[in-house]
Amino acid sequence: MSFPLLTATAVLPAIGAIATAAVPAARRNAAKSLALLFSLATLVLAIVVLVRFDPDGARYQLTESHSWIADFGVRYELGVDGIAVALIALTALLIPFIILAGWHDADPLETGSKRWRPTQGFFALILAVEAMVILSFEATDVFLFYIFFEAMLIPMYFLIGGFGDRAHEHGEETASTQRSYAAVKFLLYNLVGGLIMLAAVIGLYVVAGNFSLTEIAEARANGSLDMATNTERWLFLGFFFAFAVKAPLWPLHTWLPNAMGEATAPVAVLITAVVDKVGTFAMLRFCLQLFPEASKWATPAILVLALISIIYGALLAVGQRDIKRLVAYASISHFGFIIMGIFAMTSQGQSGATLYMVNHGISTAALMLVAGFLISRRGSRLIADYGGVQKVAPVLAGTFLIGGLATLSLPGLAPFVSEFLVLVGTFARYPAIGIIATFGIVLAALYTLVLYQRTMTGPVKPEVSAMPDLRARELVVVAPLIVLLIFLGVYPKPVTDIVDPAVKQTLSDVQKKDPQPEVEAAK
Amino acid sequence: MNPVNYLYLAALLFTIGATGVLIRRNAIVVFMCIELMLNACNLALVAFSRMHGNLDGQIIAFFTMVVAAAEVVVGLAIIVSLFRSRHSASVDDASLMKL
Amino acid sequence: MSAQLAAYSTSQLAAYSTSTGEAFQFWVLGTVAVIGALCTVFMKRAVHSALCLAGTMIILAVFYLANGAYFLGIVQIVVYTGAIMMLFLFVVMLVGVTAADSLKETIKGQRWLALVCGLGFGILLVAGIGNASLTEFSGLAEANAGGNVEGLAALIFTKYVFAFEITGALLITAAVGAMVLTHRERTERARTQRELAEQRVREGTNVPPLPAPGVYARHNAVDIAGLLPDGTPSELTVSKTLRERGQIRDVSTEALNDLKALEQRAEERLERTAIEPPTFKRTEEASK
Amino acid sequence: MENLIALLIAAPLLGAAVLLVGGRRLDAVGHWIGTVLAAVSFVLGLVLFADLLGKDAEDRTLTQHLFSWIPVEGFHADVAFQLDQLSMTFVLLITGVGSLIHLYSVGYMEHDERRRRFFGYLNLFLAAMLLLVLADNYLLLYVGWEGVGLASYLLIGFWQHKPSAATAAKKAFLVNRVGDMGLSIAIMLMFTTFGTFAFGPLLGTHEQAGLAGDATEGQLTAIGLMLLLAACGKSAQVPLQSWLGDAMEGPTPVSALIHAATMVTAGVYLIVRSGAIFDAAPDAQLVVTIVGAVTLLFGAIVGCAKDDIKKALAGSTMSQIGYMVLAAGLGPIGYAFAIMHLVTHGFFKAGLFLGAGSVMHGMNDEVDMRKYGGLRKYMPITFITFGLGYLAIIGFPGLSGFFSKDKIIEAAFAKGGTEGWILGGCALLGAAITAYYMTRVMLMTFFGEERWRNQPTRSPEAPSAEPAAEHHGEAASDHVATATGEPHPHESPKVMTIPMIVLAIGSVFAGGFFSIGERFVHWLEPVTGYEHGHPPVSALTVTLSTVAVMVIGVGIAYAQYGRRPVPVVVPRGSLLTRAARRDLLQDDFNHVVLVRGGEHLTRSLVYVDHTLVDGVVNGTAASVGGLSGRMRKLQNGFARSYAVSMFGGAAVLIAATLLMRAV
Repeated sequence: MSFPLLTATAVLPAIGAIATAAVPAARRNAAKSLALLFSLATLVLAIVVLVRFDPDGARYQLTESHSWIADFGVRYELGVDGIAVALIALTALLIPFIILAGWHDADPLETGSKRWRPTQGFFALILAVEAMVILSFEATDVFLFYIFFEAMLIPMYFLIGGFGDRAHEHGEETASTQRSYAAVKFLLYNLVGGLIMLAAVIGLYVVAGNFSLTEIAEARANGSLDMATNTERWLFLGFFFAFAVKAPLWPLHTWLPNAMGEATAPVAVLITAVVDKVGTFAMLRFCLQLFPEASKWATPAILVLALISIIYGALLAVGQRDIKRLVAYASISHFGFIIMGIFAMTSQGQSGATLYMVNHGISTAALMLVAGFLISRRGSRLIADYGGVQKVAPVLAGTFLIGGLATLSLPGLAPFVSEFLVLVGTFARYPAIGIIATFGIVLAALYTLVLYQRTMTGPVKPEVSAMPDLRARELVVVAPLIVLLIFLGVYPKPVTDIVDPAVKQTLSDVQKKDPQPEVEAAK
Repeated sequence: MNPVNYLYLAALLFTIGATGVLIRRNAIVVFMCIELMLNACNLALVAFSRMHGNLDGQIIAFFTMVVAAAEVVVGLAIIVSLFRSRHSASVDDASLMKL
Repeated sequence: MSAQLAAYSTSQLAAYSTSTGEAFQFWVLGTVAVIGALCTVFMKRAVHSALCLAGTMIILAVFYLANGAYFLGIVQIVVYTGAIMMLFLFVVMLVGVTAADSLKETIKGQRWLALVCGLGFGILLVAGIGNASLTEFSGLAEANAGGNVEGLAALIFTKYVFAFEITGALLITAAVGAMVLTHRERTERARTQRELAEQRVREGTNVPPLPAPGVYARHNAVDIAGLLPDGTPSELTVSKTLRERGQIRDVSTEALNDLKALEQRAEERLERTAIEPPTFKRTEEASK
Repeated sequence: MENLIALLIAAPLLGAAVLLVGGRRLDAVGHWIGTVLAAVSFVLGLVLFADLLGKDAEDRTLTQHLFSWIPVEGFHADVAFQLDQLSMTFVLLITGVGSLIHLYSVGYMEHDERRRRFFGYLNLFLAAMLLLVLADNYLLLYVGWEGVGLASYLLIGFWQHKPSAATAAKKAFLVNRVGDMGLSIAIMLMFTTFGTFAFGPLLGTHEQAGLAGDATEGQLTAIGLMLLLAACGKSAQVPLQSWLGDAMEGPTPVSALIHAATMVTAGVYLIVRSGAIFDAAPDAQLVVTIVGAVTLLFGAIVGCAKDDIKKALAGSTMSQIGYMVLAAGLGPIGYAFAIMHLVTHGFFKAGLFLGAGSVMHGMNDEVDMRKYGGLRKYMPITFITFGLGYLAIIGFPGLSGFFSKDKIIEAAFAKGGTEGWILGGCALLGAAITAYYMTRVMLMTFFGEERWRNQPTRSPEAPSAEPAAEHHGEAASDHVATATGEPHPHESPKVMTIPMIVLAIGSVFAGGFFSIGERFVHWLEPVTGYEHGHPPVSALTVTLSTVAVMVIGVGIAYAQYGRRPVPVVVPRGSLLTRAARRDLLQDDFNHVVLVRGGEHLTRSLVYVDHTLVDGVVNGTAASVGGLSGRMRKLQNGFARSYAVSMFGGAAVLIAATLLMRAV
């Protein structure tokens, strides 16, 4: 029994959460450093996982398996394939930046405000989310996965509802009411999805007799377990619904703008860059592996929904007046791309989708965190309240621009690679959808540049004339992300090498082959 | 006579006790009714032990008594402190569960 | 006693159906037990309930003995009836009698619901026992062969030893808990007489000291309310406990009638035409 | 030797990185760093050029494979470069003109506090442009393609405090994005059709033909049209030309380098590079020629009506690129001349822009030609260089433009059939109009009476407050105050005039040098292929008629602007004039259809999202809330009533068990 690396990776932040929460209120700065320390340690462990993982080895590696609820065949089974490894690395990488960016977000408000802000609670919750997300990436037991998939809602709920932007244009009262509305909305949407999934999980147990992903997928593959077509479809829908809410896919997306708009920027990043990834990841791992036939059956509908998400999200982003909501709708558009790539059922599409999850995490983090810095300076989320920032805070503007360019997936930055792969992958099988989706890149340019023009350029608004440029801490947060964006844009090979074999296996589960180029075929 | 009657008697007593719990407002009386229910159970257990011809039933009954004793001690203590704070032993007064 | 009981029952207990003696005992005592239970529920005063319950318990003790649970029977009498019920009585004394004793229902529909549920529950239980196949009674003959207490002991200290230990821990905890609960830390300084007086003045209710009992009544017993000038008794003059127990003796009417008689005699002596004085009735106010 | 190719790109890239990350401490030397690095890559270009000349024509192709960029199952893109004659030509043009304009900018941007940043952007542009022309596959080309788009976005919007500049920059990027869409779709088509998008296997080398031949004509036509769409975006061809005029908001050196000499010609490069595809798809080629013809007339007409000197030149750029696209659409008979015209145009148009910049420099940044006049004696060098550029562009016999343009017209006729006649006719007409508007510019600027006397240039409401930052680095508003008052025209400093002189020399002799013995054609032949076109009429006739229409155009212009004085206030003008002033209403169309429509669409969608999509869910939530509100009445808080329900529950449980046992 070797050292349980995966468990350690997930448990470490959990311990960190408890330790941080235990710090007395007087020493809140100590709590911050402690949380940061733990997140960094987790990052180290994640890197160890990354190193120990052998792309050409077995499908699931570093596996752990212990009996848990023997009566129902629920096991504590962990294991990672390339996709999971990549996402774990992303999560572990982002959390320290999120903590660092939110360094002052949970400080007690200045006197006169009624709200109580438990500083160490903020960081403890973030670490708790990290632990659960990592576990749900690692779990290869459906029931185990379900538990963490649901459990991560609780800390998220408190993060959204409990901590808003320091100052708010409408004053503290309305802010808190809107916040709680957003938090409840987030919770309800995801809980409903989760309940439906629970039904499907139970159904799966009834059909398959156990919860082990590997065993069931095995049985599905070699035909020893065959489901009735309708059963399989219903179960698939049950799973997919939950993931589509989390992802989020049109028309189940409306919780995201509220949540991201009301939460502080770091929490918003946590939502869209880390937590939502679980949804798309689960589509790839559970929907496709457990229900290959049903997945193929549902593909056209899902592709259309994804397409709608892409265009719709982009159009709404253009129409927004609130910086954070704009980013939220942009994310909806990007998730459309990811889902499209997954269900295009081509290796380019799925590799692209996985790569997209990583890149989108980084790029959104960069953009959103800088936006957060901007908002914290002016105390307003309305685009109209800014203008000419570029002149007073050039570095801030520059980083903001780079984040924006990454969002519109400029070649040379990481998101371009993934987006193009997704488009090519989709186009290869569904040309019409691929072409329509390409309009998304024009719209992306539109909302990004409009945002940049309205906030950063033009004559300097008096309110922003005294705005300070990025501070050291903030630069420490942004610079590495930007470096990473550029590096992965120029040299994505490290990621693709890890991801590719896993994707190949997933495709073989679905028994799909890439369409061959016509001319080659002719020769 | 069939010893099963003991069980019927136990059931009857238990029901009476339960009803009492529901009807009475005086916490002490409610408590007594609970004791009554416990005793009914004990009777049933004893009858069972006779039925199966081993002493396990009696053991359980014995434990029940011990637990009942402990429960009474704590419960009465609670009642007393309740009475101190609200000058009444009515269970309805402690209606803080109301939304 | 337990010896001959043992002799008596070891012969009988193995049997499928019991001796007529036990049957007789069952029917008589069983009835009494049920009545006692009912009284426990429906008696107005907590004290009476407690006594009825004690009775029921003793009867149950007898039943235990009859079922061959000698040890339990004794324990029932000693521990339950002896210790626990006494504890109850103490608390009743401590708490005193309160308005909670009245059987008047305050929650709408509660009583009916309770009765329906109770009846349904009882019927279901009985039905359950009825259709369970409980014909075969093996009896405790061999189980009690080595003596009931020894048998129990053997079980308790071997098979159930952990449970036994835990219950021991439980008892200690309970004792400590009871002490913690009932022990009252005086949080604020007791208020001096001056402060009390000032509070009375501030609130403006009975600024002077409460009236003494027995005033205008030619009585000086504490349980007799003093009369107000119009002859009605004033509850204020009697101590709170008596008031709550409703143990106020009301003497207003006979007091006034005495006065009337006195005046009549005076009239006769002075040969005056008798003016009909109004006869006093007990006012509702006085009745309670 | 191959390894130098990467350095070619690396030098300016390094410059960009250093200058943009370096921060204020580099302000003092930043511009020199930028210029030197540009020069370095020019020198490297020369070295490689010499190396190529050393080889014999067939294997004048260097390739360098750096690393595998996107290795995914069934999809491989490498970072690899290919330097052949075509690329080489561009490399020299880009780095050469680029270095000159760097030098010019040193003087031009002297007083701008953000000069370091400006040079950083310029270097970034050079790097991206070199990547574009050196890439050995379409995906890498795409990177350069968008890279130059980014650079032009940054440079057009360099004076971001001006809303007009920011808007123009955004517009340019968006319109280009539409083109990029075409390019990406084209790449996808190539991938699905051929399974690769690398030049070598796709377009073939002189050893073995590429896959392109094996595809059906339909597939190739589709690819070709998508490529054309991309070219239209980048090269400002109809219908995606609207951004070029506004792009003049940028500093003049930018207009000279990016929006005249190099970037806007990328479209031509793309088409010529993809020749193998177009040759096999005649329909696509036809469309290309049509686009070219339409644009060359469109641009020319717009150029006639503009009073803003830079916008007039922008119109002319459009039209000249129209010529190139037209030539590129003609296939092997035109490719070489397209590139040749591209090079010569690079010289003289850059020279003209620099001249314009120098004029504005001397005229308090006035751009309205109606407020110029008689400047020749105040700024002689500018006058001479500008004049030479003028002669070159109108195709004065013996100068660069003459050779290249004449060849294109010839080739257009040579296409044969009615198409040939139509295209040739358009090309001729374009030549005439070119002569007309360029003469107009020349006369209005350097001849006639001095209209700038005793009147403030720059009326405060003048839209483009461009060089505010240029000289003071402050907001436009306070600049206007200083700018009012009579200007004092003066010659620009050496650092600005020297590049102009060099370019003038180029624009005089380049054409002739290339054409002697068809040097240029033979140089390019291995890459683009060449066949001699035979016009229905003799080449001499074509040449003569070209000269004739040129003279006519000049004559009309002289009659209008040379003889009678030019009114300072803008005359109402004919309907066509007014339309041309507004870019032939193309912008208005965009605004009404796309902008307005888009706004309405988004606004309504936001409403829908909030009411419908969100409303449904909230509605259900509300109803649930109401129900629970009613249910909470059961919770009256009395322990006993809870106990009742619990008791009832127990009863139900018993009943259930009994029933279970019964059945």
